Amino acid sequence: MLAIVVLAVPFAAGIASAVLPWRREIGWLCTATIGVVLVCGIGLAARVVHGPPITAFGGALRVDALSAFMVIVIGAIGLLATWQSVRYLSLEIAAGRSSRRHASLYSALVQGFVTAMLLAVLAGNVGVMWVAVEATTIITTFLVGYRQTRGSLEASWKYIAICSVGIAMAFLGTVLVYLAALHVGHHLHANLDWTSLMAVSHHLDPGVMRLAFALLVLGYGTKVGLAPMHSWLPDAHSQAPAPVSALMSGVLLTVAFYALLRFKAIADGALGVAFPRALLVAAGLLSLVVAASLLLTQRDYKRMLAYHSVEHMGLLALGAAAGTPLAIAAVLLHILGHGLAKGVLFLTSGEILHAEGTTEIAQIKALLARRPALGGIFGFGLVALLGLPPFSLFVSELNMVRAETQVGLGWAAAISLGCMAVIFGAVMSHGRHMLFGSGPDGERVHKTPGIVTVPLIGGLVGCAALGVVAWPLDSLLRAAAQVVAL
Amino acid sequence: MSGSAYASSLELASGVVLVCAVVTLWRRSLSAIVKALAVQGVALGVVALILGVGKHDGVLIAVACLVIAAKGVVIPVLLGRVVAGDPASREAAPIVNVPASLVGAGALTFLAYGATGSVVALIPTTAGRLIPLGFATMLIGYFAMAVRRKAVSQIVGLLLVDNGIALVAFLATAGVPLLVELGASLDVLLAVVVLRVLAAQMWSKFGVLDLDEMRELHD
Amino acid sequence: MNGIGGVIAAVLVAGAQIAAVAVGGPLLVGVMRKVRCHIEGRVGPPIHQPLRDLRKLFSKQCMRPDQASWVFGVGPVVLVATAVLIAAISPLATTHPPLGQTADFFAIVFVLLLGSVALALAALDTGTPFGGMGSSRAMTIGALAEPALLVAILAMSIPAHTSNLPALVRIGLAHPQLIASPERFLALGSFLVVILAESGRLPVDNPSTHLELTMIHEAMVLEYAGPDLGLVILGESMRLALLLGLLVNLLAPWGIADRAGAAALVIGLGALVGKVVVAGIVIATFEVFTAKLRLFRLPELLAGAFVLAVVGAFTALVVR
Amino acid sequence: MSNLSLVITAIAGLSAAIAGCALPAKTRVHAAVAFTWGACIAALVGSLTVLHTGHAMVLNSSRILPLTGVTMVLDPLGAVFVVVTAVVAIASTLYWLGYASHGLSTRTASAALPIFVTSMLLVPAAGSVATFLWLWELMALSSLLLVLVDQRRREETRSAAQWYAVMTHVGASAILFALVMLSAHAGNQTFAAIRIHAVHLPAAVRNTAFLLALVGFGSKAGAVPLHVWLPKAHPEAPSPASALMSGAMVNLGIYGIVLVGDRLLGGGPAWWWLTVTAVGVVSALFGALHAATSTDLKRLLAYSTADNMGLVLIGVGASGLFATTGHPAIAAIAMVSALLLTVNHAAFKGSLFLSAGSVQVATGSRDLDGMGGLLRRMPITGAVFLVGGLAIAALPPLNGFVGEWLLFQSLLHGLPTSSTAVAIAVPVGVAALALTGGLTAAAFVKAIGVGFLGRPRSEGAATAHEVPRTMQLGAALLAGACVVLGVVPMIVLPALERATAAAVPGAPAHSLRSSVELRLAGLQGVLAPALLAAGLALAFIAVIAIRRLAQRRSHLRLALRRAEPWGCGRELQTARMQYTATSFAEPLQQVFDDVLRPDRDLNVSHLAESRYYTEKIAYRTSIGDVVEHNVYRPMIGAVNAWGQWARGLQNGSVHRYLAYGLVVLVVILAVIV
Repeated sequence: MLAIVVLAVPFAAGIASAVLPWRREIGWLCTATIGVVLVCGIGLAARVVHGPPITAFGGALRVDALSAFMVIVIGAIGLLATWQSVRYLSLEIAAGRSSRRHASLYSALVQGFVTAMLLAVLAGNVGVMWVAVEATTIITTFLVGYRQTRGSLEASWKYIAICSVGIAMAFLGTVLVYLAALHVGHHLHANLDWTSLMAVSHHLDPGVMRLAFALLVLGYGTKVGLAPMHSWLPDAHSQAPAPVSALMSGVLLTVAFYALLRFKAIADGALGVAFPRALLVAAGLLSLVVAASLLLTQRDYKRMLAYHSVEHMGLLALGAAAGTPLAIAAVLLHILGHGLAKGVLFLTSGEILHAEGTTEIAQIKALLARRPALGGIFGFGLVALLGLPPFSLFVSELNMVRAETQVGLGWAAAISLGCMAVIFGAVMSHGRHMLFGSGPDGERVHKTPGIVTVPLIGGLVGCAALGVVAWPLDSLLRAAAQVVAL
Repeated sequence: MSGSAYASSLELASGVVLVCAVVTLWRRSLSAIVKALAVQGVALGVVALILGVGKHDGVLIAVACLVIAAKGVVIPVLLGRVVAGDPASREAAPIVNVPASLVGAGALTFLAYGATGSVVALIPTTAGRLIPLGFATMLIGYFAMAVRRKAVSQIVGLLLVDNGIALVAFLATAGVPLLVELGASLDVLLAVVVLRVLAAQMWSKFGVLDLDEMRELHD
Repeated sequence: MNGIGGVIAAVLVAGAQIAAVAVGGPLLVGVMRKVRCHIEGRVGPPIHQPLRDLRKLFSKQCMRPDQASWVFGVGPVVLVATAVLIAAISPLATTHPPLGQTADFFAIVFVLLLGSVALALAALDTGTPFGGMGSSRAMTIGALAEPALLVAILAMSIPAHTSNLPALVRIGLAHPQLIASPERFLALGSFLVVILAESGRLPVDNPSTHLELTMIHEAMVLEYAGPDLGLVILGESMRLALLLGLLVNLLAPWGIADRAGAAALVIGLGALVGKVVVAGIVIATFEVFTAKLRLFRLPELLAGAFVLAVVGAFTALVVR
Repeated sequence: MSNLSLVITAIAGLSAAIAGCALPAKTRVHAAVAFTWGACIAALVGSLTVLHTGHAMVLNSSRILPLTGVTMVLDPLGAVFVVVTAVVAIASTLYWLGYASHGLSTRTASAALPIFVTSMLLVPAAGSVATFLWLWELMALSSLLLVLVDQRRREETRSAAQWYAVMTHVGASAILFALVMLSAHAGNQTFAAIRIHAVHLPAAVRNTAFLLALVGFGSKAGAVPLHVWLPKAHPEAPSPASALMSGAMVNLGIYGIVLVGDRLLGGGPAWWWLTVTAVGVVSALFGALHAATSTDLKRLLAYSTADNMGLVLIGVGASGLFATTGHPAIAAIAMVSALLLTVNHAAFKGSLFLSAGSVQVATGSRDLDGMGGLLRRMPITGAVFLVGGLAIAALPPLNGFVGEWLLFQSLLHGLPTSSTAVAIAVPVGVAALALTGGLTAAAFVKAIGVGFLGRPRSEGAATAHEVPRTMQLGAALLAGACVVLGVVPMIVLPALERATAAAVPGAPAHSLRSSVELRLAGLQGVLAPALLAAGLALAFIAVIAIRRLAQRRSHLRLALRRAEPWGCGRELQTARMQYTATSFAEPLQQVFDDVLRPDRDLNVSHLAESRYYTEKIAYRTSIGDVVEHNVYRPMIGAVNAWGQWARGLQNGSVHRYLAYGLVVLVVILAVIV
């Protein structure tokens, strides 16, 4: 029952905000719906942690520990994003850059985006999951191009072009998996349900599965932003409005990664561990190296955050390659921690863009001196992202490296630590140029309204709490890890 | 339909799909490319129809008609209107010249045959033997997207990829479950609509349809 | 040595040694000046002239630079105090000096270093260019001489398995072949060069010059007058006498009192004075025939001493 | 053993941090200091009981730190470092009370300092890989925040903070990978399990783990190739923070090396310890040389930290060397000397940095060439700096001497050995010890003489006046510790022996029977610091008595006369005529020219009319850090060049992006076929 509520509420809100012209109350309504989604997610997780998975609509929707965790991730970062988009929209309307009708389209699309992601996560059927992920691509294309500037148009074209091709690969992979499932012997009731595929995974034809998994990694890898297919990510995330890029970077990448995890479980059964691990390690390391190289001479702080996502997705791929329960638990914790930190950072960068008017790192001076609240949140956000305690990313990165070394991927862990050190240096120097220094004397210190800073500080405190207190999430993480671990 | 006629008609239709893909690479003028796309859509629908009739699967026949309607008629018409609006409707200087791209297409077809060896081995029927054709169409479509400058030709490339995958889907598993099939084709349709809208905006707002000039976002 | 008797004896021995060094130091300087003058064909002042200078200086008025702090006054006192302490505990006249077990060679070297650091600080306190110049050069030479000194101590301590000075002398006395061994000569050679550097004798620094460019030790004590200057001169001469006494006892420990008793002590003192005078004469004649090295040629000299000590240490290692 | 003290330390530290950032400006610092003292005292009590009883204190909790839980094990080795950190922290926070009004009272600073202190108190007590690394990185982050306190005013602070952050992170990653490698083979990640499984680890893993740990912890301890951040970060940090960093944080680098080298891996082949000794020798010489020639007071102190840590590394290396060549007794003495050197260093470096901070507050600058005559104007701070300076120069009555003597004895008595490695290592070690001692003496005579004596060379020095009482008290507390440790080191040695027994495998429990003197067990090395100090005092009083007697007996009875010092006959003596720090160090710079490589630029501007008449001659010389110039700059250049090239990857053309995907797809298909 809860599963249906989780889907229905944002969908209804989407319809409502599409129909009615946009007002602040509608904005807060949308934020409330995502709050409901988060609460339902926690409820689902509480029920599913120890009990059997819940199914609805005759197996079309299936909620196990992993999908409940993802609902929580979507809910948490969605709440942050929709809370900020109310302010974003009112500022855009005030500045005359978009009309009320345009704003209602925006909030409708955001609700649709969240619904699609929830559907992808809750779908029991692998095909439906693919359809949902493709739907998110189409919806976000309009959101990326929302600002109607030349840059956002170019970004949305590249986004839709590269992602559609990638997703098509994933569809071909799904078809081949279906084909292999059909030819397992009993043709009758083979379908694209994840549970049935898992049950029969040991008998799937290895040749076809190897081709299928390769296409799936390449396909869903595009949506995750893994290396060879990552080029759309910096353009899309830097041109999209801040709340949208927070949602995309924080959650959409990890939803696609969730899909990859589901298929990895099947592939491990069919092909054994070697092939999937090799593929994921290759993709992970390539992403890390590309992210590290391109962060060095970055000049735009939104693109810097986007490349940071590529790095973190590379780390997730490495963690998933290890595959042990500890690795998957660390990957999941990293997903939540990264989502929160990246969401907060993108929202803050939106505020900085609004306040300073430019995304050039070089033109922003002494942010801490001139806007202490924004600078402080941006600074601590970067600290969280770079994997320093007390934030949860440190704990998850440490345990991922531990799991990788236990499984024999020590060399890959070493290369990842090297890339992270280079990235630490690069981001440190960019952060230094933006944050430190003394502003031109005489300029009064700008105050940031509480309505903006409260959720951001809340997000950072949540990320720190996740890194320190083990109580609520530990059991959920271990249960979710058991679902896909080796 | 008798066995051999069924097989030969299936081969003919699949062959037409692949040939149309090669034609889009070969011809420079956009209107010709859109026509080839239409032909390919129809051929794909015919393949689905033959399979549906062969297996007496009513759902598949319905899907086939839907495919013919959407990919054969609606999408080419949409693209045609965009092409009409653009005076220089020729692929002036493609990044890779025509002979080189044809050689590339040949290589990709050869690679498709090699890669899908295990799949063909799994399905002994004639449909199984034709799967590499779908795979090749997909690769050629991808190649077309990567080398053509014009926005329309990129949309065509994407559609080639989708047609190739749909062909593989029909041949291998006689169509995926209905719900997924509907979702997939709806998504493809929406993707094309979005691309068309974007192309129109680019054309109206910035007067450029050559994607290589859109290089403002770089590091 | 039981209780009170022991303490009294120890105090007596310490007093004797301190008195010998306090009086012997200036006399030794007088003898060396006499030898120089004799070789240069001059008559020169009587041997006890330095003692008479000291008596004159102690009765003069004491002067201090206007900006100097208390460190200026404390410098000379620390210099003399360190010399007195070492004179009390080191094996000059007897191989069982009071508090003998604490007389570690390493400790003695560092107590001497304390004295020269105090003097350098006092020189900087005067606020004149000469003070800075003198202390800068003195500290540079001190820093460069340190490795040679410590490795020399290492070389001498390895065969004896201890760095305690009385024990070294006792073992030298008991096993003459230890003294005749090459590492002892190499070590004492570098020790001699370090002594010349520390006490400011000729190849390193000309004690009788007032030329800004060349003087090192003299520049530090330029501002002292009256009793302070007296203390400085006394301290310098005591340090020279002490170091030569240690050198001589390590090289030729004959005659040093090995067992308790007033007679042995007197013989020990006599032997000490004799040997130190001989050493003084040798050094004085050597000084007449050498010229002062330029300041930046000194590192080569001290590096040579260091190499001597290292070769000594390695021979001590290899031979054992 | 009740692990209450660890819990109290953590809670008190946390509440200090909360008080620091929550309370209003007036009471913020006082509350934070009070809570921090609570944490320090709790840690002190806990570690002293551990040292007294010899049993480790254990605390496990799975509710903190997800996925791994927290394990705290405070053993005697860790307890020594906790005690040192606690004492330095108490003195620095006392100093902070007075210093707060000079710029260390912002919210982040008064929250970061308590966290920094608490994390340093708990790092030696960490018992598992995750806990250790969590606390280690928290320490690094909080110290970074402290370095950044006055980043608004000076560009050097910002670049120093960046150097510090990047190098600390690289070091931490090396430590992380080393500990993870050890724990991966050992199953679970507690140090106890690692120690059990370490024996049958393959040699390659052990060697890589040790070298990585040496890199990571060496960079924290300021070992030379990795020391570059130290002379940049310590001077820029506010004084209580730099005292804590130099007095306590660098010690944890040493603790790390001993932890991984001895406790976890249980000793290793001789070349391990030879590397440690070699790094120690190079660090000692390099640090002492740069200390002797630098003119910035705090930079001088930072370099001398690297030098002292080099000496400690020589001690640790020697102890490991002797342990492998079969001399456990001497190895124990070498380890005790290393620990004693660390404790001594914490005492005198802490007091030196605090008094240097007071000087910076009073005169407004750190440049020695602008100071002078401060002893008369700031008597107590001057006296404290004098005591600290003499202690670090290892002069007898103070604690520096005892540590160096013990190290010298352990090197001496380890000598007649079969292995040639030891035979070469020991004389080189002694030579380094000696040259470092000489150079440090020269450096601190310069610092004290030029800084505190003579005439004031700048307006700031002339108008300097004594700093508030709490600042003097904080610095004096540590200077007092120097004197006590110097005269009566016996109070510390039993604790160090117990720590050594825990660290060095096979070390005898009582390596030195210490009553009044230090008598080395089984050897003839004896030192009686108390007697030496008494003798010195006695001689000092005797000489003064004789001088006064001679003065009274002389018939003139003239009072002390203050007069103009002699300036070759010039009437007016100005402060500019004095030697400055640069000129004081010029002979040393001349002698060690090729190591220091000072960059000198001389430009002569001629008159427009004719080249033969010079208008102005400008000469500027500065000593850069040779390692930074030849090693780090080229590396940074290469990384930036790679960054520039990589920008081509993302040149904006959608065709190129699609081509990436196509090529990878083709490659994968080819591979699968």
